[in-house]
Amino acid sequence: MLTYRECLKQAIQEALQGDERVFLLGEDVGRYGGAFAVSKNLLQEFGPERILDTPLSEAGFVGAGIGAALGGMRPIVEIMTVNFSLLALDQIANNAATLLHMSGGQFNVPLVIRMSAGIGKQLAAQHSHSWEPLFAHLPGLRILSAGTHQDARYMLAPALLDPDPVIIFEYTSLLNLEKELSEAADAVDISKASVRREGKDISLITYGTGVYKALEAAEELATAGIEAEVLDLRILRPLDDDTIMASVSKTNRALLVEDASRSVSISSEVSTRIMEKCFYELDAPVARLCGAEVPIPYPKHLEDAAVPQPAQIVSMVKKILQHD
Amino acid sequence: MLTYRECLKQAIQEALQGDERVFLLGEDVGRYGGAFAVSKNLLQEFGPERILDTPLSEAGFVGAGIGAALGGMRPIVEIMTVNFSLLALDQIANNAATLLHMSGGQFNVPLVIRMSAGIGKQLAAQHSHSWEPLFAHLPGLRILSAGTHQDARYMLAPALLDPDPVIIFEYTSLLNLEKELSEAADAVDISKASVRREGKDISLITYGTGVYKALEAAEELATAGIEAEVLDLRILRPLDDDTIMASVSKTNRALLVEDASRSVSISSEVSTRIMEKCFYELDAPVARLCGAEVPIPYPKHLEDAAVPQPAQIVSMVKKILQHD
Amino acid sequence: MAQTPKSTTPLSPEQARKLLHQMILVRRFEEKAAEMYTKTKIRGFLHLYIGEEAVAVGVLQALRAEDNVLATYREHGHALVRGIDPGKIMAEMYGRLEGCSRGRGGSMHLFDSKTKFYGGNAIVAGHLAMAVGLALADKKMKRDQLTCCFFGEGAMAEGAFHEAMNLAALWQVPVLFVCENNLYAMGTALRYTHAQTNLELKGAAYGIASSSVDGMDLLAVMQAANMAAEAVRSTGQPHFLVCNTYRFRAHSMFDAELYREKSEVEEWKKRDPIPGFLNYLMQQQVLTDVEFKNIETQVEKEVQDAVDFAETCSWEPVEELTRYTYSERKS
Amino acid sequence: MAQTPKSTTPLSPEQARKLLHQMILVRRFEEKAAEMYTKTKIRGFLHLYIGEEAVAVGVLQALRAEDNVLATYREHGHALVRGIDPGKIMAEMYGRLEGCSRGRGGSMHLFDSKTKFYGGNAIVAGHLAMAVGLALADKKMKRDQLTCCFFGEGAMAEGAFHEAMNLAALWQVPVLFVCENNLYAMGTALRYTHAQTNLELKGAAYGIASSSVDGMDLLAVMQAANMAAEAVRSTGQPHFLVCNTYRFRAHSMFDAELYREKSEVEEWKKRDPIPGFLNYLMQQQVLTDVEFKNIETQVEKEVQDAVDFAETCSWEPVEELTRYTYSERKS
Ligand SMILES: Cc1ncc(C[n+]2csc(CCOP(=O)(O)OP(=O)(O)O)c2C)c(N)n1
Ligand SMILES: Cc1ncc(C[n+]2csc(CCOP(=O)(O)OP(=O)(O)O)c2C)c(N)n1
Ligand SMILES: [Mg+2]
Ligand SMILES: [Mg+2]
Repeated sequence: MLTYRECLKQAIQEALQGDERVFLLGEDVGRYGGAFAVSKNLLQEFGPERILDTPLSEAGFVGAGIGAALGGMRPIVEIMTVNFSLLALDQIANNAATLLHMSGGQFNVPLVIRMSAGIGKQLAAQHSHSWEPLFAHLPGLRILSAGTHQDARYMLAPALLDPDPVIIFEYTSLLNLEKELSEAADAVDISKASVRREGKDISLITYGTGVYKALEAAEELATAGIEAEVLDLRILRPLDDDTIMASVSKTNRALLVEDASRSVSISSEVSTRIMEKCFYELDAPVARLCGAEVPIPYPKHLEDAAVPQPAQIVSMVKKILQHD
Repeated sequence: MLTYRECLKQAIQEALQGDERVFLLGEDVGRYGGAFAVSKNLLQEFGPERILDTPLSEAGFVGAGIGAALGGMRPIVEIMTVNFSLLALDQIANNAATLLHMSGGQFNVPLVIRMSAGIGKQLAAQHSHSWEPLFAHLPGLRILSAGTHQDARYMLAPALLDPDPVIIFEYTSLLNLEKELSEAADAVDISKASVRREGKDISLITYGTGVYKALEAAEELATAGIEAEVLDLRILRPLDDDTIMASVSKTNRALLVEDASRSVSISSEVSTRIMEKCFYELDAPVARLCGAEVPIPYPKHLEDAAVPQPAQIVSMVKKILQHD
Repeated sequence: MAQTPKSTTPLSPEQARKLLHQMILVRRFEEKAAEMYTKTKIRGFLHLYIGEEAVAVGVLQALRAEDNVLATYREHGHALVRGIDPGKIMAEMYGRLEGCSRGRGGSMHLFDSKTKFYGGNAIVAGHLAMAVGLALADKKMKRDQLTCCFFGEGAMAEGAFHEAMNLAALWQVPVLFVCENNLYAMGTALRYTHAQTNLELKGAAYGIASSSVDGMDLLAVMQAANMAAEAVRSTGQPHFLVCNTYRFRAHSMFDAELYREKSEVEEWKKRDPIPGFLNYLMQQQVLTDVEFKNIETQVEKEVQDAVDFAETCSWEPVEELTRYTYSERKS
Repeated sequence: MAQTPKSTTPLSPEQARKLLHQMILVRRFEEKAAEMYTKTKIRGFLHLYIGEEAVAVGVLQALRAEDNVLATYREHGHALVRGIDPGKIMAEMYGRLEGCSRGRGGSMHLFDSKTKFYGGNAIVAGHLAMAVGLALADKKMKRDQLTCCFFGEGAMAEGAFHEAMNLAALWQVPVLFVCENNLYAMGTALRYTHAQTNLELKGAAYGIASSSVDGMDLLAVMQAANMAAEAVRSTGQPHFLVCNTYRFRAHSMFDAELYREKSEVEEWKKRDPIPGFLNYLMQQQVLTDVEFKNIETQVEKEVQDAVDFAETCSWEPVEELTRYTYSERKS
């Protein structure tokens, strides 16, 4: 059994051991041990050249990461949490994402950015963002979401092999959760979505914190004789249409689940693509369960009410199935 | 006949004349006369107290605009172009959009941000962004898009009356375009989308630079006996579902058109809502014509190829209609 | 420029009691908050100000009711000293409807329009530009008041600091920028945050008058703050005040404090601003032992009352989750 | 620290000719570009460097082939002096496939991996942090080379400048920061951009060694740049060099120049760096009139050749629009 935190840490350790061009930089990754203790003791293990504490300068150290990548290094930039990522978004969108195309193919940016995201720790409006949709809109980026321990452990390696900028979303609310890891699939594919549970009645399409919630709901539904397929998108950009359409073509129904607020979300893109590619196979309109369109409040009961819960998934699925 | 530029200018003039709490601040709005000459001579007319040139500090002067709004002023902050807006996005998302809710209703932010957006002047990758989808994802904001001269002229006044932050997208490529203005509808409604052209066969749902393109395509289609309805979303957040669904319920078909790149766009949200609310009235899957998923290149032929053109709208509509 | 600072004129007994009361109230209130956190009555992040009290008390006494105040997520002390009801603050940390932010903000987002307390801001340096804007509005509206903005030394590495300082100086607006230099930004020591560790020097890059003071000495902070505030009021220009202090507790409740020696903390505790001030008052004989005891018992009661109040407060109904995402239009 | 700067040792005739050639090439090339813009061969933004040539020529001569260079959207001169083929630059401005950025960048985005020219960056101050990162990579890989980053005085108001300077100083990386202070950011004069108009002072806020020089005097720039570059190489630390210069032309082709007096421009034109340098060479008799004429005709030919080349170049096929949005995987 490993915690999600431990998975993240092992992935970073492995990366640092395997390639001396790799180094980790970000706020408090070293002496503090990482805001969430993910990089605890890595400074002691690898030294200050490999584990670089930065000042509070998100735009600055992300930009420096881009430069270091151009210079031949393989930086892992940690933005402590997604909540601070907007300060670096210009660097990501106007530099990291555009340099290769704009330079006519001359300058690629092999940069990996990790950030902790999501709701669940009662951190209130400025510290509970789920901004995957913002990043997934930007051409030139590859956006990964580690919704499982497996991906927390094995997504970093292929991300570092990618010649272009990759952003990995990790989830604060999963850090202490323990799971069994199946043995390392060699070279995890970061272009494919993954069916986490097979089912024939409906496709629950989700990512991030939605994955375990959907699996929990699927178990519950099974007791009611409903076989829900759980599809973890994993790669939010570019989306893996084949896997999505294969699942929907099989189940003919889909419920999209995500914590991010509803409008202009990952779910809206997925729903639209299903409409475009599987319209005639749908037995019911594709439905969404998304985050409420509101700054996230501090109290637990309001926080819980702001994002989809397994019970809602269950009742929503039942409603959809009664539909016909 | 008025140019789009002149419409924007008159709106600002009117606002400055009507309420002394209103002032315009941004880069080069004064002495330079506005990067696109929109505020030319306003400094001479209203003086440096009302027309405030700022340094290159997008986060700083947007944050200052938020503060001034909290302090009882009615600032119009001009971000020269949307391309620089990411530098201020943290201020917009974490302060402007959240303060009212986070403070339990105590502090509202009556701020208006204007920015010039879009493609069309061969300004290349870092200066041709259509980022409406990024802003439209954020709760707490009202996002307007001035796709017509009418709205360029009359949207600002109601935006300034709004007690909450409003962002107005203006379009560089329309600045020199001349149109006849119908007399001022008193108090323009900034909660409703608008049908710019009635039609029964299909709904062309668009905004911004898509509006005149869709109208042009509709004329062309009319010659082929196809009556396309052109719906200008106008308000990208919160979307006006009623007007959208009314149109689609009537035409039973929809093509969504926008310059912004395809994934996680305004069109994906609209398509999804149509799926959710009008699924059983659709005679064909909702289709999209969006911007290519690429940093915008400099050459005209590639720039044109990167966004929908009227001819594509026409042929796409014909394809959809043959569909049944 | 600056009038003779108040604090050089000996403290009146009333003044002395008031200040000591504030210092002790902040300390005890936060100790109680920490206790309530371990009892899971309070959740999320909790950033304690313990050890830094002289800064908030010393600076805020230089302000007037009409002035604006902006602080960070480490703002319980500022909120209390500014006069927000302790019960409403505790209720806020409990996440209750009767809290000063309706329970929605919690510890990091205390807001109060009556005392013009603009947060409780949790994006480091995100509130500095807002402070400049508030001061700009005051200037435009010819309101004779200043805006006081607190932030840590770590915040000064953010571009937001640079832009706000330059704008304030260019626009000549009355902002009192107060850096609470507690030597650490989470686990990052000053020397790893700034190449130039003489923070006061940074004001010069913007042509902003600057000063620094021992933030563990209440009287010194009062004097420096009074002079700075007076300068801002008389010139209408910004001032940059650096208060050198120290955080006795962990950064937040999630901090294992791997980045500093216990001994360093112990050294600093010898300079605890509360006993320091207390001894001074005793020596000056402006305070008697009895009066001190009274203050202690009075504070104890206030803190207990705050907790008792919070315990009785209600939860915001779930139906109101999205209320105030936008203003309510009166129709 | 710094060795005797090259330029105090009198210029050799070869050196003199080379420098003059560069100065004139940049001038004539841009005059031609402006002409081609009016002929609509070039579109989008076009930012001319005319008047500022001594800065690029003087600074870049202090660099080595292995050094990294980053510039702004006003970078034709830097690209030419750095050695990118004029034909490829003109072709880029024409938007042709054979351009140095495949025609995709145009005037604002000249890139060239061979000369380690990292743009052509059009987000003001957006490239400073990248420069720090490039230098960090060099340091980590123990490559003995520096990174030279050009930007305007307007860029210094951005938070990005503040963060990049602090990081460079903290990490002790070899970056030569070159501010091209031409007194205006579009239409915003220096005094409206910075409260502290003595730009050199800003280096102190980061503990970065700074110097400033008359950017209209090529020899002075060379000397200052050589000393600065030498300092960066010998110490491995950043240096901040302010070159005071002036833009003779409009900010871009869309600028009506309402913000400055024609007379001010005329005054500055009296200090045109090209005649200034030419006269010096004549006085020193390191250059003959004939040689000067030769350079002029040679440059004229180079510029014409560049245009002729651009005219013959092809358009990127539309099918390749999205090529290189992501790297091409060799399979
Ligand atoms: C923009 C941003 N980056 C990172 C964080 C995470 N964080 C919260 S407090 C803090 C340290 C701030 O240090 P300082 O400004 O010195 O204030 P102190 O906590 O010492 O009072 C950090 C890194 C944040 N809240 N905002
Ligand atoms: C972040 C950002 N804001 C605004 C602009 C628009 N803009 C382009 S150049 C410029 C002025 C820059 O002045 P300076 O840095 O002095 O360089 P100069 O043009 O004088 O060489 C502005 C405001 C931009 N490109 N990027
Ligand atoms: Mg600190
Ligand atoms: Mg300039």
